[in-house]
Amino acid sequence: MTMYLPQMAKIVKIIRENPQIKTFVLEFRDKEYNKSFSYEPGQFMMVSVPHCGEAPISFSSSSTRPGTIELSVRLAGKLTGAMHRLQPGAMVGLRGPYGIPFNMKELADQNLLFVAGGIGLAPLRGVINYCLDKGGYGRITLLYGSRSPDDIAFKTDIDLWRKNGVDCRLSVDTATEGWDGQVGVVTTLLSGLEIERPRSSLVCGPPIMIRFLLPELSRMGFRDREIITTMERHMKCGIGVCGHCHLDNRLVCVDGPVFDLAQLKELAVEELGELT
Amino acid sequence: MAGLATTFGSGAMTNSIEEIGRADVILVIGSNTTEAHPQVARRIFSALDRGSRLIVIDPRRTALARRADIHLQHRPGTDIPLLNCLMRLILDDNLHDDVFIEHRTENFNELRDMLYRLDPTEKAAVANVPPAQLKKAAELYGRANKAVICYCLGITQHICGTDNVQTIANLAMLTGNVEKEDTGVDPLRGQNNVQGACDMGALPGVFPGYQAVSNEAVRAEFSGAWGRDLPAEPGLTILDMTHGGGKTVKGMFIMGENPLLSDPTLEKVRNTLENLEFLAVSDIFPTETAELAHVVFPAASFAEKTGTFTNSERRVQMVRRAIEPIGECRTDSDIICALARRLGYEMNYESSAEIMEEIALLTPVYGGMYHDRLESSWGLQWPCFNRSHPGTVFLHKYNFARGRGCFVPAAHQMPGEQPDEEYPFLLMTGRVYHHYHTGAMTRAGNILNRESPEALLEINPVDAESLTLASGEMLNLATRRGTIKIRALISEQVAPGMLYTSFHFTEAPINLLTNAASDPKAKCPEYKICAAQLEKIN
Amino acid sequence: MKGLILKKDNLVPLLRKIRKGGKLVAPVQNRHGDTLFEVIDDLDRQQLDLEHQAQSSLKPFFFPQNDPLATYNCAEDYSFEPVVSAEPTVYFGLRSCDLTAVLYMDVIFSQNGADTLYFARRKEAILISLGCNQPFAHCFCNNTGSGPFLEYGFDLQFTDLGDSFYVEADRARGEELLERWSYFFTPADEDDRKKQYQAVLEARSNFRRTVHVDPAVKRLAADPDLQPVWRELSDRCQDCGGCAYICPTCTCFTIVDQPLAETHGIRLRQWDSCTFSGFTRMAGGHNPVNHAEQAIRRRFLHKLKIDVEKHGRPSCVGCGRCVDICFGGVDMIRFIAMVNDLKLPAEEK
Amino acid sequence: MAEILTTCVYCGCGCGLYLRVENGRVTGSSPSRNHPVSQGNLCVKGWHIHEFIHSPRRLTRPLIRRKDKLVEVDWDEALDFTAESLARLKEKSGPDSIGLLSSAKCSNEENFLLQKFSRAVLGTNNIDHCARL
Repeated sequence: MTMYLPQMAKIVKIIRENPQIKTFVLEFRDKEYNKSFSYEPGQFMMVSVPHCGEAPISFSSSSTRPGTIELSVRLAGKLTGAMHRLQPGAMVGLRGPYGIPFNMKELADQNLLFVAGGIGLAPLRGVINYCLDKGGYGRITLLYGSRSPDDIAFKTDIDLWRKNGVDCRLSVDTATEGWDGQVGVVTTLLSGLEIERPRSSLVCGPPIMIRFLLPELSRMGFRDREIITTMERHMKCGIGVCGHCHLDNRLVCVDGPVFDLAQLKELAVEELGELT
Repeated sequence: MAGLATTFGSGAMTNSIEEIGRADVILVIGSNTTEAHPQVARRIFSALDRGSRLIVIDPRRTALARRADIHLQHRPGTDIPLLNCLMRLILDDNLHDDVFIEHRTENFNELRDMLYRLDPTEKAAVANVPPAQLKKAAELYGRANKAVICYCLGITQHICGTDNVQTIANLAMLTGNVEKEDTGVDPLRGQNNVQGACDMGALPGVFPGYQAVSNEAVRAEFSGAWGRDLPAEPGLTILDMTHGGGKTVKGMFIMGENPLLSDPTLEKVRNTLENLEFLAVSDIFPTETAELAHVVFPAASFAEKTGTFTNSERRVQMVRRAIEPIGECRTDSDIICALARRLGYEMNYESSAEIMEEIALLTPVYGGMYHDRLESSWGLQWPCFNRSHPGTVFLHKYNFARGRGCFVPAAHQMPGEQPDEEYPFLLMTGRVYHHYHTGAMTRAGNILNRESPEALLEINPVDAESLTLASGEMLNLATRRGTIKIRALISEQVAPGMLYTSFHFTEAPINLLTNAASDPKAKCPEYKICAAQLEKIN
Repeated sequence: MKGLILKKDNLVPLLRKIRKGGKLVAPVQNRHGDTLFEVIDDLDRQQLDLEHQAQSSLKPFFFPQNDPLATYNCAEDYSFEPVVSAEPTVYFGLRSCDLTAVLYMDVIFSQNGADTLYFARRKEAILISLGCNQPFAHCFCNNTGSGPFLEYGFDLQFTDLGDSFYVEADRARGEELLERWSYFFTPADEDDRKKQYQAVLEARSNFRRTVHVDPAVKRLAADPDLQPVWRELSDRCQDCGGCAYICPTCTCFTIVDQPLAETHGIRLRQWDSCTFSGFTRMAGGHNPVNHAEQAIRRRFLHKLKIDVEKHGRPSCVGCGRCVDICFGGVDMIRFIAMVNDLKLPAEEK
Repeated sequence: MAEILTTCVYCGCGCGLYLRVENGRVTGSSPSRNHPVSQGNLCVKGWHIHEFIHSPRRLTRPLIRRKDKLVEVDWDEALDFTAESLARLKEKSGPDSIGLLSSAKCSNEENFLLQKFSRAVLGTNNIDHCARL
């Protein structure tokens, strides 16, 4: 059991990012464990909520800011619903970190293009903060698509990133009154964009967005190894045994969730269509 | 069941499940066999692998229909004209079994006359079935050496359910496909012990073994055994009681049923149950019905008691106690006996085996059923008249239970309700694979509930397009009786104009909508057809 | 290693001895005629059945259908208490395929850290296998390298020589057992060894089915996209999950919380099947593996392709149980025949 | 651990299946290989039949309605109250003022007893079940 035994963690603070997303700031109950706990951008935790089992949630925080961890959760099913009802002070169970992280060493000195849709910004938020805190990365550009202006999450972060020189460009699928920014899917933000080599793009969002974005990036001249994304699957164990998160002959929990396009092209991934 | 009893003399599956796999031609009508009776479907699949042919008659393109040699996708409620047309084609092609008809049946002339004078409206009713397909089906069934017909609630839950069944029996007798092994007519039972509950006389008009309460000699026998005078008038049926508004009956004792989800026109049921002076419920879960009770007894589940079930093929077999009743649960037998004793009637049994001894004594077809025999075998199929009787694999061997099989011709009847301008869709109800009846048990299971977490309304892509509807969107589904919210599933399983959903989900209680119009003989409500309208929820 | 001989008369007395201090599990034919692995409480009343294949493998003993991982409390505080239960158990009479399956599970459950629950039971287990002189109706272990007799992996392997068993040990626990109860055994002589070799040879010629596993594995390695095969098999599949549940090497599971009351419950590990649509459905309803065809593809490729890549051998052990049980004939033997019947794209030209 | 052979309750097929019992809990189910119906396999419902048995939603104590709420009582109270209520109705409005529903999910023995209870003890033929539903 030990490998499946969660560590208990207290919700220190809850930040409402948009109507569907809350960020939970968490602290492990075991002080020593909390101190020694470390993780890398792109990894995830298995989260337990009373009576609801477990679900995988990516870190939206960066390990460069120790003491607490942050998990941003979108309201989707039973567990996330129960989690959204929790108040500060409540306990959740956490085990991890799991998964292959973004290779931050390899990304050093590169110009980085982040493309996110909806909750997809959560894991990338951790990466951006990591880059800013550590330094040693090139120009950072963020393209972020939301359904509507009300759905734009992580607004405070975006303001801070802008102050720190991140080129943040936002689009919404449907505009409401007062929105004078870009309207349309996030791919529309790509037009006219120039990112110089060495460069990589980090993409995170719903399958449909990824499906349309990857060929666009290829068309812009990004090489397969320069297009990095994360895959989502139903998960139960997080350690490559239960079988749920299969992606052709890989398991997202141990072989991913981070994959580059070169890897994905070798796999049959139904939701991405034909990758050529 | 009333249907088969009239024509054959006994209202049960004539075959064993195993025989279905040995037939050359299998005709399935009104049964979603892969989902509702997987073990029967398994026999059909293996028969197909051995070269048998399959005819499916169903308004829906079910998984089984997709595997069939011929699928006749008729309109719901037109089973009789369809089968009549089939029989006419068989007669025309001279594929009927003269010898069998002459020696084993009676009243053939009446059927023949009707078929020769087949009303044009009957033909029109099945106009959407391609004539070539119909002809092919008639030839396939008519020429079969050994043919079986399987049907289920798609046949009986109609206003003309009894006539539907008799028409099926006519078809089987016309071609001599009864009385022999691997041929027959098989009503597949919906619930695990429907057969047994009927056999045991949990019906208003009969004692155990289908012995009429109105028969004086029978009554005298039971009266002698039980030491009380017994009522001679047949009692009220389930809908007489649950739709009676608290006037037909004033108090009820409900054991292991949930009419407040399973019965048609639920508003009437609720009204009745709320108006009862007294309602006692015995169940394993707090059901919708139990919520309204004055007393609720916690009953033991099948894993906590010993007794027998009778399956669809009339096999009486043991259910064995695996664990002690949980909490303070007691078996329904214990509860009934305790109540009887309090009402001044000595009801004491040391075991369920002792109850079965009394059943054997009073029920001729169960005359040889004793727990010790059932323990040392895979059960026994009734009729089993005495201790040395081996049971009966298939019914009517060389001889119908009633002597000669009786042809009872039937004509097309309009369903109780038809689509119109206001309610343009025809709504059918049935089961899904992962759930059972009102879902109280299956929905308590993790995997089953995960696999089928909610009710889905199947709608044809054509209709979905005209409503600009996508799979997964929520709908208001309404009939003249009520409205429920339900999620859409776009599916080619249903024809344009048709809708299909299941009745397992308390969140989408479909029986708020269904029509209580029922068959006058069997009193079976017309669950399969009602007129409905749809509205997208934005 | 040199073999030993155990007279058949001495089998029950030996089992009685080695059962002490723990449990004995062996195939028993019950009064209904079914053969199951059961815990032997009464060696005199429970009838060992060494004639028939047990209807299930040993999987449920090491990896039960419902396995409590922990109890949890969420009254005021939220906490988990691990559950571990295992006692010394001797498993007697398992066949080579089932033993191979246990060895395969050892590999699966040691990925990324040894599975505590599985290995708690596994470490307490002694496996005494019985080679198959006469393979059963749908057996093809000779084609999957998992029988009818094994060279290694067992604690003890028995070979039926008529009135006695030829007994070999492969692992230290087997050796210890032989030493501890040495007075039941006599050393095998040259004649016994010949007879044992003869039994192995004869068994190999006794298979009733020939299943060309290797060509199918090669075919799948070259081209795993066999649309007609997936389509036909998914049409036949009736979604019972039985193939995965009965398969001795299928180890997919789900983890769920089973509340016992508002304040506490059990966290369970349950068998799951990759053929179920809910297996891959994510919260919110999106399902990346949308078609029955994809699920069937997954199942067979996992067995005959992915595991070959990962672990060097297919994870089918040729026990034939999936052949017996499938409602629609979606079994390994049919699959392999279908794969081998398909022409390679190159051959079609 | 014990394997108890019993009969599935999830449809009219009537498969023979084993319930696996460990420490008083049913932890699994598996098909009987030789049973004439199940022949070694179950449908998805049969494989998961054990799941509901220990559901926390099960009723475990008798309940009586008091002021619009069902409250837990002991068995004697529930049985006495039921017997008195039935007797009173019979007395006041006659036996046919009472109706009984038996169950296609209960055993033959229980169905037999309930119709006997209805006919011999209460004196009414108002007994039916949901065969048609």
